[in-house]
Amino acid sequence: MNTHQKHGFWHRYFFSLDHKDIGFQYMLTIFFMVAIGGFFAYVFRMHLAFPDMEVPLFGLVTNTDYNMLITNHGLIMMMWLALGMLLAVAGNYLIPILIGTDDMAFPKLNKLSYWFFLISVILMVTSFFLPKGGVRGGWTMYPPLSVGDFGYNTPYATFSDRFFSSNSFVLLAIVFEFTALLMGGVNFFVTTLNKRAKGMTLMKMPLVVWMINIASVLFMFSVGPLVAGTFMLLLDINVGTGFYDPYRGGDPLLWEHLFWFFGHPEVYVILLPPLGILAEVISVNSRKPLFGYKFILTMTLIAAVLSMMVWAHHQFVSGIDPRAATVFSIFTIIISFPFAGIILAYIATMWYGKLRFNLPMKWAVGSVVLFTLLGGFTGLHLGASVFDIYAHDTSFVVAHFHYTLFPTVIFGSFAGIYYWFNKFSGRELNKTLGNLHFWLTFIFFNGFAFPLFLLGLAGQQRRVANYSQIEFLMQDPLPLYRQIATISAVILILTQFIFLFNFIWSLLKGKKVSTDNPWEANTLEWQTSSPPPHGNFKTYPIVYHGPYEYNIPDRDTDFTPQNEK
Amino acid sequence: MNIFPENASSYGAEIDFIFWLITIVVAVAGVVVLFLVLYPIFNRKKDYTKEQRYLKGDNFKQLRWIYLGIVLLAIADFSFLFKEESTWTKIEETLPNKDLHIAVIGRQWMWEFVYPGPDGKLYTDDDVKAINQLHIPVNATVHMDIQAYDVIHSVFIPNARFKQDALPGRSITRWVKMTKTGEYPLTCAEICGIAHANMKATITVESEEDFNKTIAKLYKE
Amino acid sequence: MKNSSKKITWRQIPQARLAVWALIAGEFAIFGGLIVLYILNRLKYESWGEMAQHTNVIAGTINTFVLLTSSFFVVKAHEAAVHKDKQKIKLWIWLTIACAFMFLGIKTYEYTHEIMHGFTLPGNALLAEGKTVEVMYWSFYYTMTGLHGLHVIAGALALFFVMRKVTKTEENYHHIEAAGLYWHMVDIVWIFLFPLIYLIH
Amino acid sequence: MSAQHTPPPGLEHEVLVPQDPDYHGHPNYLKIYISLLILFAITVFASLIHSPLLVFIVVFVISIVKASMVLLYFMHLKWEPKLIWLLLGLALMTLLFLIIGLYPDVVPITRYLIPKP
Ligand code: HEA
Ligand code: HEA
Ligand code: CUA
Ligand SMILES: [Cu+2]
Repeated sequence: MNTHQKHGFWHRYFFSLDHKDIGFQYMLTIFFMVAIGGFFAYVFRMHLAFPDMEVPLFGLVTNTDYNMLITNHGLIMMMWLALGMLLAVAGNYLIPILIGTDDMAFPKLNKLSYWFFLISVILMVTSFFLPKGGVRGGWTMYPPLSVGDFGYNTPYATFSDRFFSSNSFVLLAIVFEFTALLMGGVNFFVTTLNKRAKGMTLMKMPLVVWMINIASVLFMFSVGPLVAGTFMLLLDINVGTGFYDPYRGGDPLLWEHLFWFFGHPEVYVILLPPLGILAEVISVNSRKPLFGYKFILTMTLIAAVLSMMVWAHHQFVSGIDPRAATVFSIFTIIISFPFAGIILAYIATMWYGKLRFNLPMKWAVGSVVLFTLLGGFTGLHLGASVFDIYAHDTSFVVAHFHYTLFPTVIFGSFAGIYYWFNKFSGRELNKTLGNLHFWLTFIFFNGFAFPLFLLGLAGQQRRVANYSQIEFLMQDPLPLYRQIATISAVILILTQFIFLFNFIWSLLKGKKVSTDNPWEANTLEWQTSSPPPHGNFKTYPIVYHGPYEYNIPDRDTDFTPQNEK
Repeated sequence: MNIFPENASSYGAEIDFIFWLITIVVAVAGVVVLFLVLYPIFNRKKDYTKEQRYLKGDNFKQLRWIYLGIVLLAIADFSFLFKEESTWTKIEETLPNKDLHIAVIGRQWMWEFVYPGPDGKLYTDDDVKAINQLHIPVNATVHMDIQAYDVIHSVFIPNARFKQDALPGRSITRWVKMTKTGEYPLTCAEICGIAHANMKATITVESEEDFNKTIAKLYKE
Repeated sequence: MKNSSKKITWRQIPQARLAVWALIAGEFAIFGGLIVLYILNRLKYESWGEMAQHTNVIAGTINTFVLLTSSFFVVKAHEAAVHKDKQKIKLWIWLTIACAFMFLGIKTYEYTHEIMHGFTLPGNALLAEGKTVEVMYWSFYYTMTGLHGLHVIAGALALFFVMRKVTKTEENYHHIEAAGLYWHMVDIVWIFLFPLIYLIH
Repeated sequence: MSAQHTPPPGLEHEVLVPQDPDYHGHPNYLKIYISLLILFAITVFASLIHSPLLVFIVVFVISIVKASMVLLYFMHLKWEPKLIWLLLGLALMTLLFLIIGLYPDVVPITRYLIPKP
């Protein structure tokens, strides 16, 4: 059975071809990255609230440090945490087992994809230690600045100066990461289409499989032009071409377009997998079929297509044609309709249900509430181009995207981790610690992010190292808001150690699970042993039911495993 | 409520109005959503029959409430969209007749303001330059050619609800009309390097005569 | 057997081919993005036409011919794979790889000539002449053809390894088609690059 | 190798995936090849016209025809399931959006004013 346990550490964590091991490798790597990203957040948050203080564990934060910290925080969180956690970890771990097959279609490609990811992580981390320090131009890397010190003005910089700069390294890291995710995406796509268990029609697949696949395909198409653009930026930096240099026929606006052409679909690439996870969790814990499976799917597809037509809402005031901005504004507002449909369908699933308000469910409900009320709805504020004139590049935007990203990425991942922990470890997480973790995270996340709205409305720009020189931002009560945000953020980050402890401790010493199907769920992963053996199933399941058939009227139990007649 | 900085431009109030309009719309929607989520959570004990629970939402009849929600949201959205777009047209797509034409140029890390000299034309030899100090007459429509030398900057005047990125290689003309005299901050809102945080200027809005005096003084220097 | 237009459903499509199709769609987005950028800039700067006259149209024409022919060879290899004829598979694939080498050889010749004339990637010589905008034409030229050249190399390698595998050990004949698909993709990209870069003055 | 586990029973349907590559039609490849060459020749001669715009249009249209011939016959897209069409269609749609969105900001050059300081 457990063939992998015969192999040593290196085998399991480096050369394994098993999709579950690869998923786990991804997860550990990402935890490592998140620790860096979270630490950076701690440092610059402290600096913002207490500008003159030496930050414990870091020291005095200079302007350069600050720019470097936020840039890498943004990059790590978006590219390595969000994309990685949701496409790579969720996709790798969940897809084969949820569709009832033994492994990915191309296990070797899968391994290769993890290695590329690892290379990208190594490049990213080395970039901090290069002579000139990490990247500092904001995670969006708008060109004339990101071409940086090797810019169009210093043709005499040597090639090695240019190449061994953090700018080149980070761009290369991003290219590697995209390649890794593209390989993963192709793999998911083929696996889902070709390797489903007998009887598992497309409409009987759990929604999360759909969501991850839609996200992968969306990623694949939207990233194409940016890959080309990244090569061009690399050439600008290393060879001295002028693709983005206005004085040589180039145009910095071009990069903004390419970046956001990917960047906006990216946020939906990030959003869809957690929505899938929420669908699983909410349906199981409401003991009800997911309300409107096909409806949700249709809405998702509509949103995916629409998401390619709204990118310039990040550029309303960047000098694009104002008439085009009108069009983008309208599409931006329109894209909220499909999401309204999805969210309302999730909520409808909970109605008339026999709710189990357990840990995964708490994360799921928290995610829906926060994402909708403060994330999605403020998206509408920003989507209104006129208000965006004022709000663009203020803390209002920062608050908006933390309220969309945190509930989806972090809450969604935690919902997933708490839900599937029993499965992949064969042990249980401690519930008390889990509850503590949830409530502290919930409260202090709000404590951190909500003041940013108020600061943003008061006109506080983002990416500013030191507000103390800008008088109008030092009027009461703005410094107080900043301190509240900081203190909450620090507690929020510390709270994560509770989770970390719980996770490691339970993984090694936790209570062994007593049953393979603790949530009484229908989907296939719960119909095999925990943790699943290599190859996932002893005999291949044959699927008879949809994934969400709870409370079928003439049955004794309130759940019906997919592979049960 | 003054969660915004004091408004001092002719169109600032309209932008604030849009904000409140959207906020009210989404607050109403938010209360509805919150109720919808919390009700089943606090009503967990109630026992429904299996038939009641086995709701798959695969036909229009069951989905009708959701469609209704989307339609309501659509109506609300479009109601503010029209207002919003007409304001946008007014602010960004049209240029009212100008009283003064200046250039605002961002460079690492200061703002350069160029006024037309005595000949009243910009981009001639007698232009007047000022660093980090912008003077404009009150109640005058000012056209600004926004430009940058090195990297992207962004002109942000919170009190005027004015923001425009300054791109190297491009000149983008926007207008503003200040309605109150006083001194207002102007900051840079796009990261532009080490001293991005310090890249700020002051706008002094003054009466016509004061303004002319200032320019004359600057020209002499 | 010829022209039997038997359609297959997506459940039947072999994994390798499905993966290559997905890959091709992804590559289309990358190259397509680059080509879109080129076209837009081309529309903006009329003076690029003048630069296009400095390309070696004859070499480009020969190269197009070479690639088209190689596409034909690959498809013949696929036909041989259908008949499980290992000898013929080898023959056609080797011919294709020979074409790849020829293409790369001619490309190298072109590159050296252009670089000798001062049309380099950063284009310092042109910059010195004050032709600031024209430099970008050459930047695009090298980026697009260079990226394409890398794909030619990758495609040739893929064909080589697949051929070895199919003829020596595993008899997964349909892998020939999958690799061939990738090669056709490289050809299609060139079909667009050639006129856009060389022909429009 | 850890990948070596025999597929348990129940996976028979997997055998549906044909090992035999001959499950779609085969056009006459030589014919296609020759017509491609002819189109190619037309392209080269068309480029001698002295009107860049006309050349652009003619050449581009021919390129599309050529590309779709390669796609349809050499790559057997004609016999592929709709799914593949969808995939390629989506890629083209992306590019369409990109070109429409970028056009107003890239092509008109009237907003360029200032020379390098
Ligand atoms: C997961 C990430 C995520 C998600 C899902 C979203 C979702 C949305 N975002 Fe956000 N956004 C970001 C991440 C995300 N965003 C990031 C990272 C940035 C900044 C990047 C940077 O500059 O660094 C950003 C920036 C950003 C901007 C640019 C701001 C600026 O820089 O000036 C805009 C502008 O339009 C915007 C709009 C929207 C909109 C309209 C949505 C919509 O999709 C939201 C739709 C959802 C809803 C509207 C809620 C559901 C609705 C209901 C439940 C209805 C209920 C109905 C009834 C009761 C009737 N976002
Ligand atoms: C997924 C994305 C994500 C997440 C989760 C976060 C999380 C946090 N962010 Fe981040 N942030 C961004 C994406 C994200 N951010 C982006 C894209 C930017 C823009 C950058 C730019 O302007 O260029 C930004 C910018 C940004 C700013 C604005 C800086 C500025 O403009 O001046 C601030 C300021 O307060 C901030 C703070 C925080 C804080 C305190 C957290 C905290 O919530 C962090 C706490 C969370 C964790 C620590 C991780 C969760 C824990 C686990 C998954 C368990 C494992 C943990 C360990 C092993 C430690 N962020
Ligand atoms: Cu200039 Cu920031
Ligand atoms: Cu967006």
